[in-house]
Amino acid sequence: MSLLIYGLINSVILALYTVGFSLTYGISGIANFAHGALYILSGFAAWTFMNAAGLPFWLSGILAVLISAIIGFVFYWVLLLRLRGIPLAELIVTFAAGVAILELLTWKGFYGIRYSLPVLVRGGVEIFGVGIDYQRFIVLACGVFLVVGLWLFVHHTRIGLAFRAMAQNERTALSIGIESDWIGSLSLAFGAALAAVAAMVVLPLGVMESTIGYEVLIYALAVAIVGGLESTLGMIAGSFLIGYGQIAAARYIGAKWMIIVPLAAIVFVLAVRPSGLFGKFKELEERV
Amino acid sequence: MTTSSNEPILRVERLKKNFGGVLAVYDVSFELKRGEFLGIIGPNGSGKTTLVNLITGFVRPSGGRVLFKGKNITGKMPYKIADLGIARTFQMVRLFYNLPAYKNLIIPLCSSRVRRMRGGKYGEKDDEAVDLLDDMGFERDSYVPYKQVGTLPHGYLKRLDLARAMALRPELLILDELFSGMSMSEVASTLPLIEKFNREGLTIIMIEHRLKELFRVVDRVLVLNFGEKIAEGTPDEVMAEDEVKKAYLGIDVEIPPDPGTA
Amino acid sequence: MKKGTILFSIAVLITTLLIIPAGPAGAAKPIVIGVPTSLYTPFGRDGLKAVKLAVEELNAKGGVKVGSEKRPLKVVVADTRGGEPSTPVHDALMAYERLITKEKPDAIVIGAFRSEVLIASMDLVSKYKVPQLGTIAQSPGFQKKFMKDPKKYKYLFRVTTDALVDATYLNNTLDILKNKYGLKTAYFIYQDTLWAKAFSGLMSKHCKKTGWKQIGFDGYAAGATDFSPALTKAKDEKADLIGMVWDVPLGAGVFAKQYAAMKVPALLIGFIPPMASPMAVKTVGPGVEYAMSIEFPVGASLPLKKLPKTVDFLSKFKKKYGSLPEAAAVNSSAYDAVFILAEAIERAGTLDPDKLVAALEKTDYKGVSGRIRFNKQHIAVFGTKDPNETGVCVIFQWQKDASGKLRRVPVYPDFLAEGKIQLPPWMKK
Amino acid sequence: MAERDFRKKRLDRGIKARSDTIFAVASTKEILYLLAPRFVPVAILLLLPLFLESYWNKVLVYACIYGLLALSWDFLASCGLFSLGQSLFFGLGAYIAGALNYYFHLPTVVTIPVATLAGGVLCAALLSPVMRLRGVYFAMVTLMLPLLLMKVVETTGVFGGTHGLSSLAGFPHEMLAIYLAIIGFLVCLFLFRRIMNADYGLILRAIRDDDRSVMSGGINIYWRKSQALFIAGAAGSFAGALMTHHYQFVGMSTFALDYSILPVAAVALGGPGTFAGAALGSMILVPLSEALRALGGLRIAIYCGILIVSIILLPEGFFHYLARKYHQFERIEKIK
Repeated sequence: MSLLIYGLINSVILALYTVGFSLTYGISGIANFAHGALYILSGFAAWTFMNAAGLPFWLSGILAVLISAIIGFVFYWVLLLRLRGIPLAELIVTFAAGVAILELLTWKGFYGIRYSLPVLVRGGVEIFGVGIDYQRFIVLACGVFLVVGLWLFVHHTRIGLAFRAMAQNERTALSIGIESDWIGSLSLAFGAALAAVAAMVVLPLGVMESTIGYEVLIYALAVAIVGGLESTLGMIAGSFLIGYGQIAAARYIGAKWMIIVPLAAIVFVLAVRPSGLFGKFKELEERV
Repeated sequence: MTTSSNEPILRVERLKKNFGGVLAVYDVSFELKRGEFLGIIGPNGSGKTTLVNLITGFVRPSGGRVLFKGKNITGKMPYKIADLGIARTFQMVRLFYNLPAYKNLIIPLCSSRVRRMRGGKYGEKDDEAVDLLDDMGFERDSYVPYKQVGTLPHGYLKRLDLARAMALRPELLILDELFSGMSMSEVASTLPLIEKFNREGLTIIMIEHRLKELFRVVDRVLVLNFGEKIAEGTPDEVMAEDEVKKAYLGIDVEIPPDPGTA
Repeated sequence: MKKGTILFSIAVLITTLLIIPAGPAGAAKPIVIGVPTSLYTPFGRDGLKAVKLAVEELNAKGGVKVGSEKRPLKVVVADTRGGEPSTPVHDALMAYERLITKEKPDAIVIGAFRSEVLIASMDLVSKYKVPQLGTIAQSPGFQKKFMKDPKKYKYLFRVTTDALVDATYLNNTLDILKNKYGLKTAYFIYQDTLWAKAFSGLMSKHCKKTGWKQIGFDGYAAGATDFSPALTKAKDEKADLIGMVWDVPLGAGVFAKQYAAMKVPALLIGFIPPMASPMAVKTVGPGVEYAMSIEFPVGASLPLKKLPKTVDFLSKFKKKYGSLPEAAAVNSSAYDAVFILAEAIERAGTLDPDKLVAALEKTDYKGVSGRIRFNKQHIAVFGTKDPNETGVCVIFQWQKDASGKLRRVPVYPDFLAEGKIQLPPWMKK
Repeated sequence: MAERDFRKKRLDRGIKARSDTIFAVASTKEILYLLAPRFVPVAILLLLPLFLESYWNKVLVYACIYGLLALSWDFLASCGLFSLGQSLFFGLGAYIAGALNYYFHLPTVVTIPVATLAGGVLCAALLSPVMRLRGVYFAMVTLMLPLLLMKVVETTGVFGGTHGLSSLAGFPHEMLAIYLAIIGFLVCLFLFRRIMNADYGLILRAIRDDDRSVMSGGINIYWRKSQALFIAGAAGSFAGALMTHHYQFVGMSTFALDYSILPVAAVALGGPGTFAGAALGSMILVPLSEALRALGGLRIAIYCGILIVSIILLPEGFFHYLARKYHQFERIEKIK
């Protein structure tokens, strides 16, 4: 039972990690390798607002999300504008920017027990004999809310439709008056904001450390690759596969194998079925 | 123009391919005798290039078989198929634009097939490349073979692509719209060359929109429409069929090929 | 290299050589203490603060007497980045070597954070013959390697405890819990690094010997972020006690929070920095109550009424830096190390490494962490009996005082205890 | 307004025009023009260790090690395999050499060559399932593989686990290590350039540009790619093996990200595709990073900055810029 419940929670956490990355990639084809860095950066930003400026958590959280979005937006215009269409250069530049952020955080001494965000509601309940804290419920709710909200947003709002048009065919989108740079930078901003939202709900579960940034990136990549890089359904399936895989590995093989699961999944999926489980980019396989 | 042997060099059996539900090639079967010259025609999007890709291994079939010299080559890697002796040109030429023209031929000349056919060793590849180009009408004393591909006019590129295919010393040559984008005079000078190859025993499949030129040289024609074979026979026979007329009515215009389908 | 410009790179190389300052050469030549450590970790950061505090005190007294001349102390720092799990060891060693060759320290304190860096740096330190008083890494690999060639590695000392002593403290506490409080079932979790595994292994072995029922002994990767499998296991199989050894804040923090949230009815004991730190109440919340942790050695972050030196050190620390040290370990050792070094220098009367090592070997110093003497393996002797004989550690428990405020109460050993172990109400039988 | 009337004109120096295609070079000046760029840096690199103090010699070794990794990156990139995991090659070589020495007590003379070859083979074998991936996908696999191996070492505790293997055999003399690094680096540099200019390299480059066209030429591109992986892997493994014996230690941190990022940064700075750019880049970047050591962790952030700036603003690299200055002169002329 606890396997089921914690597998679910773990899966939702993974989905939260991924949702921003997946959104950005789905719209503009940018693999934002600074995703993990933005995630943890917003965590530290929120901490700073709380502890240096004395703001309440909810306000700091909103500010952190905004900051993350702005950084994502600026990333596009400063770093990526000249490199659009060269996926590899985009990847390297965002990755380098991410590493730079993480190393700067480390250098500034953001490490240690004191860096911890508060949970929204303390305590927990027991369900089917399994103890769960409220924060994990919030994570669950937030995960479901984000995925559903995202779907609604993309399918039923003007800007969401523009996103979809751009994702399907950039040139056509251009020709009907959707400006691709504008949408590209927005997609990055949204992705970064989602990373920050995930940080606000997931980080209170533990303490913060800049190396989490790498981990989040790995998880996001693993989920996205296993599910197929831009498909929402794939993302959900991917996070459940890896989420349950991890918990099962911890239960039956040994806890230390948890981190091996996503890494091995990435390598395995890319070697066997590069388009992922639900990927639309089938030509990756057609291609011989 | 057919030569003696009766055993088919290429046999295609009920070949199928669908791209995400869209049937590109459906149940196409045909045979090709050694030394035969086959033309494949059909309107745009009728699956001609896909058929070539299926035969040469660039696209994996969803069903059916391809036999080359009695050997099943279905789903084999393209280089394996090329190694067995099927060479092809591309509708959109795939050359290396930053290399001199003759260096483009180095690649097939380095293949294990060429080495095998030369008795286990490579020759002076550069000389051989220039010789080959000379045969294609690139005068060796001119600057043309040594110029960067990127600076050559389009007609030259097509011929260079042909030379590249011929460098492999193939037994079966597949020409995918070789003449598209060539000027009349270029076509006029290239066509005899291809006829000569065929006379010398090379089996050729030619996909073409220029029916007039095609019909002059081929032994047999295969007509595709919406991925299906709708007719097969000599040019006259084929053009007499109603379905062919229907398929071609008013569509026989040179439309530039869609990039990305090659 | 067609368009020859490697030349330029050489030019750059040479100019960078020239830019590097040639090291200070003052008149009253200070004694240079090198601190190569990972400033990334609280252990390294607070350790450095402790060292600076000690140096300040000594300098206020005019410095250290070398022969007839009084010389001030000076601290030079190199960040080895060794605490980050994925920093190349080579890079840490480069930082080490640069510190040694450029700053020419007369001695090194604190030293590496990660065991593998410590072990790899042993060759380096002995090559350059710089006496080193390590205060963080506790790997048993140190002794092993030391004993391979005691002559070569004689420059290396360790001022702090090792896992064996820490485990003895915990084992004794386990005995008390079993005999006096009737706890029976134990479950162990450790961070999957050698020293933590050795440490918790000692506890697990002890449990088996003394008749505990052990339901598990699980290693988690240092970066683990979900402990629900372990906690559920503990809960399902009704563990009375969870023993845990973990030094990386990340995992321990998640564990601490998750433990509190899942309401596992088991007493927590071990070495868990987020639970032991003075900031635990803020980080973990009220769930920290009843958690027990070891602090090694004494004085790292918890002022003990029965050891005035710890109160003294920590109040100075708090005065200078505004708060108590973050990590409940090894800070007092770093502080002591400087004094031990100073004393040895005065006794040796010279900074010659070999003579200094000989003097260090004869160290007998009563410091914050107890009485420090070195054994044959150059490790400070720690024990459980008497702070006037050996160095000591302490085990404390988070308890509510009369006003309902959570504070850390030393509970073991008896000569340091200020209170009794309390069982949580849900565990009272 | 002035800008519109004038333009910058670049002209080849006469000496280049003459010496580029005519191989019978006329004067000593022309011979010098051709040879100096090759020999002067080599000579300086070979003489440098004699004048440097021990620490900077270590830096030089480091520069050569990273240089080797950068060369190996550039070699792979030349055939279309963009790797983000040079540390895989480095770590494999390091562990093979370390394990051979630790468990079987083989001397350095054996371990380094064996590690070089076996490392190359192992790299090719490990990456061969993903050879068909290109671009971003290949980059992601190579990024993850060393991390995976690192975690496997950590989890299973093989090869000393987190503690690594220490007290390995060192080099009898410091200079030996230094010269081994320098010579390995130079050999690699010139060998790679030679390979790439030969027909063999032509095919590799062609694979990068258009693999389907190469396949239609009857070339087994996967076999060629595995050969390239072997060559690049061997160069990286050699670097790893050398480092292992130089520091007498090998641990899981040999798979660290630093060994993957720095070579890419070096190539980006120096300019890809020429090998000389990669070499130049690492010779600039590594000493620079040592000079910045006082900044601690900030250094990595600075590399990343350099990497970003050079990709965005200097896409062709520093080497091309210098080469242009050497071969061409510029003048401003009025537009008629």
